[in-house]
Amino acid sequence: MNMAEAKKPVTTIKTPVAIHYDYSIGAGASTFMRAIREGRILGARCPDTGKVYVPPRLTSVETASPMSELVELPDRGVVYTYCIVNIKFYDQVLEIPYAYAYIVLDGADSAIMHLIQECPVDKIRPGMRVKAVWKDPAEWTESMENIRYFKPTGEADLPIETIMNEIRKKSYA
Amino acid sequence: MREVAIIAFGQTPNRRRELHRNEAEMLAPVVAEVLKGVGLSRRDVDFTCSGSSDFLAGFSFSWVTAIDALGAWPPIEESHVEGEAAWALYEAWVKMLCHEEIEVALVYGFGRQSMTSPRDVVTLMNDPYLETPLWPDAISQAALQARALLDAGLCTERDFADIAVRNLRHAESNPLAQLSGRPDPDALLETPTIASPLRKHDCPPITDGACAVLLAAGDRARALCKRPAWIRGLAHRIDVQALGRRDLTRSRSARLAAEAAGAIGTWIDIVEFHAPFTPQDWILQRELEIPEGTVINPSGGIHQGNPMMGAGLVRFGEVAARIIRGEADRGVAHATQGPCLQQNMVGVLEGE
Amino acid sequence: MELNDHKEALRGKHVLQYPYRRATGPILGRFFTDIRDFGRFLGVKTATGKVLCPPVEVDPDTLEDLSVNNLVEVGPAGCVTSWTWLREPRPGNPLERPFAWALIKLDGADSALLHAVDAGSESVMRTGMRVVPRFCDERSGGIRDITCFVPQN
Amino acid sequence: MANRCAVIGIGQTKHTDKRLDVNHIGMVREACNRALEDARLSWKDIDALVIGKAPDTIEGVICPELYMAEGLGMAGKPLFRVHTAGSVGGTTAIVGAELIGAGLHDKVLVLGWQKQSESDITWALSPRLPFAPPLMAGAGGFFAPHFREYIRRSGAPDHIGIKVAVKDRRHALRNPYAHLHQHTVCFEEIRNTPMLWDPLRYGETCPSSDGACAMVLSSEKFADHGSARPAWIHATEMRSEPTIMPGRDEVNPRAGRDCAAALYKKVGITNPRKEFDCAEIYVAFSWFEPMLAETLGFAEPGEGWKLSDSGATSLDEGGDIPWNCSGGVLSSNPIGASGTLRFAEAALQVRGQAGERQVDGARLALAHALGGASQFFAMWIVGSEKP
Repeated sequence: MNMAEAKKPVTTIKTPVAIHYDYSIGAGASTFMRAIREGRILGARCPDTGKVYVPPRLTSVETASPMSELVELPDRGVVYTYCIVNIKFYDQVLEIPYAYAYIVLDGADSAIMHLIQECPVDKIRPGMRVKAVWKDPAEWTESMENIRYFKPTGEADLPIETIMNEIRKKSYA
Repeated sequence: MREVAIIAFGQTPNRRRELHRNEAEMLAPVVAEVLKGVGLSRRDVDFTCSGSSDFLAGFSFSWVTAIDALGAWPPIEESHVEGEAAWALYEAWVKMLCHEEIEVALVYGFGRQSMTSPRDVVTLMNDPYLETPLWPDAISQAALQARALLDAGLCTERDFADIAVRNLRHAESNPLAQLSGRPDPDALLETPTIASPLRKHDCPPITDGACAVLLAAGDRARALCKRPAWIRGLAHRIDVQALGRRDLTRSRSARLAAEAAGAIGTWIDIVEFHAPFTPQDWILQRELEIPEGTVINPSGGIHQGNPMMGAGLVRFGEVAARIIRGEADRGVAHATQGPCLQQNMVGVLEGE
Repeated sequence: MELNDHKEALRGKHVLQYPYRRATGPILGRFFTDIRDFGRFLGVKTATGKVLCPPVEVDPDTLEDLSVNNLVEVGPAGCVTSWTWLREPRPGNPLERPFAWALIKLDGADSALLHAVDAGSESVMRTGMRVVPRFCDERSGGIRDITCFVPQN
Repeated sequence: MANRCAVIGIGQTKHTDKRLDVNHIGMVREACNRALEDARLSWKDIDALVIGKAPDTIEGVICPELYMAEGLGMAGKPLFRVHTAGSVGGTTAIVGAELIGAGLHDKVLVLGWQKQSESDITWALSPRLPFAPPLMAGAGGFFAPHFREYIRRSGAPDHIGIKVAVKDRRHALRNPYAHLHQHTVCFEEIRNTPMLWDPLRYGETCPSSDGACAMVLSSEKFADHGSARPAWIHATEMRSEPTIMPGRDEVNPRAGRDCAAALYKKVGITNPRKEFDCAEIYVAFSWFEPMLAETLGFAEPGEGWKLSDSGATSLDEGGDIPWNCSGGVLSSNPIGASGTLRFAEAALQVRGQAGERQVDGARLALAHALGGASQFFAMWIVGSEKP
């Protein structure tokens, strides 16, 4: 009893939770991932606004209309905005500092998010032209990680403000 | 009090597993269908409200993906309840009572339980200190309630089987039902128990699905719908959760909600119970004093399909749809959440 | 090219997992401490004289806060007020062989707690039966310090 | 609103990183007991409870209000749970006000809470899903690109974010309930904190808090006859917009502009900077202050940073439109309660009960809560006089 009395009173308890899922992504995301497996990037066009969404979606975010027209997009685009990460998080595998950006692919209206590398982080800027650097095709799976990162193309910057304004002009009134 | 009615209802077919679409993709055509049915567009909706559970969906903010699928532009007035979507209906109803400018409201719920084991996931609704660490599953908890009924001599396992048989028989006329049929109750009682005295037929199926209901107020409802299902009363109440603190043969909160909604001592054609387990159906009949001759669960209840977090809203939709079609004049809809009928909502719907 | 849902969506294994650590508060803390250190159960005495075990923090009649001063000893034996036989235990359950879930009213308490009863066979189980707790050898504080209950004698 | 509604009681916990002395019920009752005491009511007087909380993954309990129902005095009564992301604490107050506005109840308790210490907030908010690569590293990482775009667009100098952080942390020193009490806080101190998500420094981010905030709302009848001084709710409004709309303006979201416009119209506000005496705005990261100043009409587009820079939003600098006198989300962030705190602090101001953080003679105040990807907005206006 002496041993027991020496113990500290209970003030907290550990209650682990583990819920397992056989998770399935949707039809739009699956279409995108299956194409990525083949090294292709797909978007879908909204019939009401003409905007091209990447990844494709079954319905338009703005109008809820079904979107059935798929569009193949190039693996290059322009940086809209970005963030430089200097902190490691719980399951983070990337070496810091790293930068990720909102990238508007040529012909697309929505931005995808991906890493920017082969460029010092302080040289990244809105309007910068970038292109994808792919893994070896033998390693391709249904994952955006088939693209290792985007890197600068070296082309002249684009006017990002104009590009974004053109996209916004298409928005459903 | 302002008059508010359900004017349209839609749902996906109840399926054991939806293999092609995610929650938002399942929901979008249902919403499109209910709007089209009354000649409205997305923009005619003044308020949107939904119910869902992040732990069932497998990620946080799961309802946000639905907003992205429903055409929320220009920005919409919108809210969300964590849990059963019938409570989203309640929020929308309150909103319409409060704000004259809100004439049309959209309410929806959805869930894909097939991705996980729902009877174990809902264990997370229990006391996280005393109960969840033991991981009691939902069927076992319902079985403790069933045993209390048997011990009290109030009903028999045969009564439970008869409730299951009634639900499956009614489901034969429900084209969206996942389960239906005419099993022999004696044969059902020969099957093994899962958690005694409960057997498979006493439990709801695992279902993927989505549903949507449209509400409209006053003359707007009359203009959009020949025979709106007017909400004459709507109320919800909750009980203490711990099973060891409750008289499990009763559901006090169901009774109190029914009284507050004006559902007791009134004639009705139909009632739809959100009773996941057959003994709960029996308890609700008693608490709501359902008169002889009332058709209970004309849709088959949730034993034909249980799109969790939307299944209670479906009950309101099923009663309303029958009133709108002229098949019923006055009905009661019930929704629940929490173990063993802990929290209950009761609504009285009526046609003119 | 057309976007449709004709193909099955992609699937992957996913787990939501976290070792939540939570504060017990004074009343449950004492409840767990006494189970861990003394194999002793505490209930809480309310304003109307009812003894609730497991203890609660709020008096259900007055709605006022209760304190550790309201704790009284109950049990450790008790009787089953309702039960179910689980043929196939679920992951995380107290026992891996078929067992009964039971609501157990410990001697001196007016409410029941939920736990497992290791009865060996469903035929042993009946409402009103007497049970006693079986504690774990290594107790760390928490409801799982009780392995289960077993039939008395 | 059909019937008038007032805030007649306010209570909150001392927000902190880990409340290890209380469990869920113990923590939220601390706030509720204070609100009831303020309203001179007891638990039994309450007709209904509206409870708000951000994702259930944070505490690992699905709808914890179910198991807490009796501890919250709600056995046999209506208990209602709201979850609209970060804006939830505001939505909760609005739903509570509507229960009264609709004439359903006379005395409603509204409660926002969170116990973030029970898990890892980054995990809980965005657990990794199959097929989704890791990129963002936390909420700060999510919003940092928006701040960068704001800076590019407006030409705001780097020191604005630091200045806002210093201002709110200094305000927090006046608020005994605030989580962060950084007595030495100054420009250099914030500037020297690590640049976690460039352009966002550690010192410019909200803390992770355990805490709760409760309000007693009542109908006109009870507000008039009660002895507590009411804050009258003049108007409420909510707006949501999609997350992933191409060209969505994350810097100046239309949902926010529409929400403010609709809200102001109800009360006849045409110049918010002039007509409000103070505002409690959901500024979880420093750069949200200048951005939201533009969204909510306190400054012209591109000029929000000048408002912050001028000291107009600072109590210490004698600003004409103090924002977040309580210290704001930058000083306390129990997520589910953060919106409720904004709504409650605005009410405290017009009741003249804000203590050292009181704005002299405050009669009309704005409160705002923000959720998701700057896409969910909940707002109310409270005043010392009846609407």
